[in-house]
Amino acid sequence: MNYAAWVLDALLLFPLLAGLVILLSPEHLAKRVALAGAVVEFLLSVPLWWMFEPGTAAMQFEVVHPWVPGWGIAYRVGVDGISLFMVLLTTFTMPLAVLGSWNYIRDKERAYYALLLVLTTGMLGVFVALDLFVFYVFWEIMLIPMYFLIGVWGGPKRIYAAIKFFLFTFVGSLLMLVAILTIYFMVYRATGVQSFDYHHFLRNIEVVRPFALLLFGAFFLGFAIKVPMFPFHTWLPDAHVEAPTAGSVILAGILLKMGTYGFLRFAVPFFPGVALHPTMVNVIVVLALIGIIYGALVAMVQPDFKKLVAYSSISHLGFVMLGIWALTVQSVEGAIIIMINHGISTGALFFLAGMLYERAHTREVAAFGGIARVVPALAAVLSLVALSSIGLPGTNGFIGEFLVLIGSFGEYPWATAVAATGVIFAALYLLRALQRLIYNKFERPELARMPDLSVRELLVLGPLVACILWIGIYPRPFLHRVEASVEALVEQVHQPEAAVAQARTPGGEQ
Amino acid sequence: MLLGPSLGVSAILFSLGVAGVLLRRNAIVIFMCIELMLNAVNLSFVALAQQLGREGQVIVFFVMAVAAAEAAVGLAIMIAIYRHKSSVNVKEINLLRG
Amino acid sequence: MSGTEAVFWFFAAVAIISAFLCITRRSPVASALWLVSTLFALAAIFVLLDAHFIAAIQVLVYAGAIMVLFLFVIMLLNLGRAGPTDMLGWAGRLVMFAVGALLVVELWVLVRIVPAEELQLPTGAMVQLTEQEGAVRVISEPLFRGFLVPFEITSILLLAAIVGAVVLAKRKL
Amino acid sequence: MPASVGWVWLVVLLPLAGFVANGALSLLRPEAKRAVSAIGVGVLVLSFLIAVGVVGGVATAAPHSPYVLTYWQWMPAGGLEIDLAFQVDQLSAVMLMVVTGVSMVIHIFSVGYMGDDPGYARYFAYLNLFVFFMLVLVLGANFPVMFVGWEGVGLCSYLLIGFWFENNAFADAGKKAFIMNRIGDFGFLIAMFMIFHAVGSLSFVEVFEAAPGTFEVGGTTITLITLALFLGCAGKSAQIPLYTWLPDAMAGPTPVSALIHAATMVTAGVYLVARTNVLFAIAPVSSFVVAAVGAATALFAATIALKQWDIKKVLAYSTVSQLGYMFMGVGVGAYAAGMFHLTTHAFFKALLFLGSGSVIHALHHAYHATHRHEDAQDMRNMGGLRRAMPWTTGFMWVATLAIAGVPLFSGFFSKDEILAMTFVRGHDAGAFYVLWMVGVVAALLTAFYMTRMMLYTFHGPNRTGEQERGHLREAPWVMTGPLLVLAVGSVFAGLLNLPAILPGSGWLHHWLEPVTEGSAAYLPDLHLGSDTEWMLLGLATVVAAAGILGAWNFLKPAQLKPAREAPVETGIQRVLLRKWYVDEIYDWLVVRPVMWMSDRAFWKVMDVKVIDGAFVNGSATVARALGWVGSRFQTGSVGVYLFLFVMGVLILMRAVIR
Repeated sequence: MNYAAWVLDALLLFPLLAGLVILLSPEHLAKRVALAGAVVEFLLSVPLWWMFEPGTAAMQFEVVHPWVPGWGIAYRVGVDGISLFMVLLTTFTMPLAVLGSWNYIRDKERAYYALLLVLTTGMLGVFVALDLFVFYVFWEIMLIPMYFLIGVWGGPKRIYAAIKFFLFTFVGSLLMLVAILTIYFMVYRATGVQSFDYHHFLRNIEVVRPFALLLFGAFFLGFAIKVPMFPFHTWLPDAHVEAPTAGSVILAGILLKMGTYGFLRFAVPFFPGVALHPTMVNVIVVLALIGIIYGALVAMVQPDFKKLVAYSSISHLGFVMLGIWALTVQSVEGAIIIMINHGISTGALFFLAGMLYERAHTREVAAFGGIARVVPALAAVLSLVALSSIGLPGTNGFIGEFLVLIGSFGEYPWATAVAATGVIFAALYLLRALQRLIYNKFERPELARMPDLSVRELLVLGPLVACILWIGIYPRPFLHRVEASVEALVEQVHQPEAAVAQARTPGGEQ
Repeated sequence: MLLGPSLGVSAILFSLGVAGVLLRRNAIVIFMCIELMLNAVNLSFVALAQQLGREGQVIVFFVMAVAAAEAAVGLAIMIAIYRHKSSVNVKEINLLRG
Repeated sequence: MSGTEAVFWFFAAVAIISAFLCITRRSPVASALWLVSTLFALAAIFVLLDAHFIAAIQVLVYAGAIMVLFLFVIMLLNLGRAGPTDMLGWAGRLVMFAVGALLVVELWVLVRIVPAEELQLPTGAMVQLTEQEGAVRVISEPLFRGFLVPFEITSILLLAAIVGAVVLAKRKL
Repeated sequence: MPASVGWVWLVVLLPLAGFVANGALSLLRPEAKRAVSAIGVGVLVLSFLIAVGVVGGVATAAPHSPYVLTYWQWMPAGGLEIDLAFQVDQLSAVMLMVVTGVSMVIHIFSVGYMGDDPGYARYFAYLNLFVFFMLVLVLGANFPVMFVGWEGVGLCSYLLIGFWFENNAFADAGKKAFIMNRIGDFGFLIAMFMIFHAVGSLSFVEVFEAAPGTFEVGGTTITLITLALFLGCAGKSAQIPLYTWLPDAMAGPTPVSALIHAATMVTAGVYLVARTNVLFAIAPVSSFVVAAVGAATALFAATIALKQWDIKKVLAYSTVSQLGYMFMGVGVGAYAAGMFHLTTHAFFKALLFLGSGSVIHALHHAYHATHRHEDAQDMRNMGGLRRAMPWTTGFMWVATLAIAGVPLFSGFFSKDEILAMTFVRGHDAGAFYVLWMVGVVAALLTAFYMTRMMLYTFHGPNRTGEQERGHLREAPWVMTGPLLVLAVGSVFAGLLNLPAILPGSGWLHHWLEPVTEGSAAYLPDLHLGSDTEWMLLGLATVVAAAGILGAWNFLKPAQLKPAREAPVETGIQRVLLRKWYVDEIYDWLVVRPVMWMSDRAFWKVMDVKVIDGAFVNGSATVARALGWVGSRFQTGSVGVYLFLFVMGVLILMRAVIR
């Protein structure tokens, strides 16, 4: 059968089936089955890369099955340039997450790996859903496995972290549900068509204009918490620190992207008038800047390596928000590249943090020092990943930040200049950590017998390192596939604005 | 025929059942009062079945079956509780208190 | 007042008085017996309301089986005598009866909202049906056709109740 | 395009291959030192030879516009088109020769210098990587590709300064260098953004073509662009106010100091200004700022160098000072002169560093042999080394005379040209006379402190120690050989661009003309009469002689005590020794407030107390309080529950009946 017609269904269904198989398989085989499942899932998604038609902004691989016809709910999924890489990033991360949990998870393995695969379905669903009801359902589905991953297999304060994570996200998502339903009913009243279809909403979004600010606010809160933007960010460090390695990786690598993806897919296209209103722009750009600088500065003083990386995420996502709000082709493409990068680089950093933890049973930066002599390969990979996170040219980090900044500069020169200082702070906190982890005097004899990277760990880090260099040196395939969708988005969002400007000119005002 | 009076009697019986539940502390008597309420409702069903069709009577049949099940399980619980507490006084059954 | 009505009001009075006594007698055994009386009176009213089969099983299942179960338990647990705290004090009783009275009022208002004339079937339809099909078939026809699934579910429920009762009541399994 | 120019990718790729191979060896078989040397030096030799071919191709073709070799689209996004492309022209040809040539020599020197180090393979891997990035920097055909090299060399500098990372101070120095550089890179980034939004392109050819039509002379935009670029230069080339990392960078192995922190990387800023000469010429204010900062740095660093005891610190401040000269040159519009000084400086400063490296190597071995832990870099522990190390002494003197500006040595011509050009600019703006005077004073100080260094190191009595004295040895040929090559360069590099009054003059000037002609239209004619020229040459000679003879007469190496016994300095000497307390001032003004703010204000108050405490836990507290109120109803008594339940039903029914 035609690949395009079944691939998304298969991607969403297969992990669930694999999860079921894991539950039925013996405990000691669980991780092997999970690995096989995740790899097959990834292989299923790989042809998307080639089958994807780069020249068009239209949804591709679209599949529609009616679900609750009475209310106009349909299972409607599809992929465009914006979501393509989110899907690929998800399927790419999952096998690594399974491998990264190999020795870390010791009890209730079946449940753990089954949840991991259910989570895959949830996350993929969020990225491919084109029906807002289905989107919401997936948004909540992915919350539950994550809650358990943190709450059951996490660190000492896991319950607190899990509840905090859940409540923060849930508050936001409930408001979002209200907003979705409001749009649904208003559009229904105006058009007489009962449908949660994304494009139907988009075509008729004018009818909700009187409530646009409130609705945007609801979406904004839901997504901003997920991003997370200052001041909704405090769940992130706790969740990251307490989550098991794979949990942190997925949280940082994929879950945070749902917030920014939500902005790109829903909040901004639905309410361009509100999103681009000067006051709103000021508020959001300032919050993004605070995120960049504040996240970096707070990261600098963290004694816990995982917490440091968590705060650095806030900084990186600040760049994404800036890029999205600048709404130029370069800045949005850059934002998407940073979303990919952050999944790769921060994911790798969390894997490395987990590997250090497995060796020394602590995440305190101060508990290490000078281990570059003991574990040169780990140190080398850690350095490379840190540099990519710093945004060194030649690695992926640079491409994203450069595009975001150069794209935003035309819109907000001062804000961009402030954001660009983020590159200094990034160097500050990561090099400080790097120095105290792998350089300096070696003073911990108990660490002298630390083993260097094992084959399994190399298998985890190798693909990530390869991606870091690939995107850094030859990002064109990525940009190429994203371009059409981004251009369409930018054009669509600026359209009403241009119309308003046009209407205003004859009056001679402004 | 007799619909209004039947419903009135049903209401009075039901209220007596409620009052009994509130009044008594003996769990078994409370159970009996619940049976009383169920019967009051049955009376409504039967009375309305005259006008609305025989399905009302079928529902009564189900209510009886469920009431029987409930009585069986409920009384079994009573016995279990009595073994623990040597009493079926609801004042002393406060396991729900956290 | 026709003969039927007179009979109805007689049994209604029996039911209400018995119910009142049921909730006010201190001894559980007395309460149980007054409840039986109420159930019999209700069975009689069911007959007056053209529900012959229901009246029959009311006597069989309720007054017979269920109440016997109650009495068994009362005797098994040796609760025949009333305890000192079995019932609320005077103040409590007043409040509770006030609540009951309030409920009666509210229910009565509720009943009056729907005028009886607007209900669909003509008077005596049930009687006709009973004459045509026989008392049992009136019930069994819908029970084993339209309500077959609920019926089966109920049977499972009863099975579960049996098992549950055994499990709960048994000292050790 | 000559065929040889097409091979330029190989010049760049060979060091990268060397890095990959050596990096792999350092992880897998770090003990295979012979293989490492063969690869590390081999790729550089090959690279150098191909570079000679490339430059030869440029020389024969003498193109008027640069050759741009595009390899692939790097960042195509909307209107932004950035290709991965190299640009070969006369300017990059000069840098190509300097970088590959000096790198090759220093790689060879390193074989001897680093021979005993356990991190030998890692060292060569880093060094090869550095050359790769440096070549990307000089060959990049647009700003972003240049930026790749620009940051890449910063990375390698970081890695190599912190090469002996077990020493916490060394690791700190590396970090400091990287962060200072990043502050500069911030300027570079901003400049790129502004250029893109003004011109719509970032490729050198297009930007320089469009610049005269886009920017008005002295306009705000172009001034901001060039100032931002110069911030980048100040970071990379250690100018005021971002110079403090370079002296600390001496923590790295000495060949690294020679290659990265003297000859190549730190001159990247000068190269950038020369590369963007069109832009700077359109912005006279920025150009003046460049020249002024250069002059100020030249003098300021020279004062500090007067009083340093660490031989490498003297050279480091001397480098900062000489970089100041170069910026003075490019700032006054004498781009060729700046590049000329860059080239000559690469030779004599690399020679000085390698020579000092050879001294340090000797002292280190001497102390190692007697197991004493003394500072092998402190000049107070040296003295009289000319007897043990005659070759090194000779070469070092050649370099010293060159940097001091003694006639006929290369430094004389290059420094004099810069000063002369500054002097000429004084005709239209008197402020340049001030800069010129500053430059002359700095030249005097240069001659003085360099002579001081030579005196204390090689002359007078030896202070190393009784037992150690016997262990002092001249370095092996693998180290002295490179010194010889560089010494030859230090003497004869002056021939590249002789003053106008001498025959065969201005060769480099003419060579660079295709690159600098775009800026010529905006600059006054930098020509000076032969009388003035002779006068300036004479003055330079006098200044150099005064500095050298002054030091020779006033300083008494015989009275010096070894570092351990030396008295504590007081007064202005102490201020100079402590480098005007600039590091301390930065620490108090910038580092501590930022750390305090991050730790206390942001994390422990804002995040923990305000957001988590007041809002997050606050809302939880409210919920809990409401829950407590609710829990009062939870008596556990079924009777109460029933009562509440019935009341609820009653209320609901009351609401339903209407």
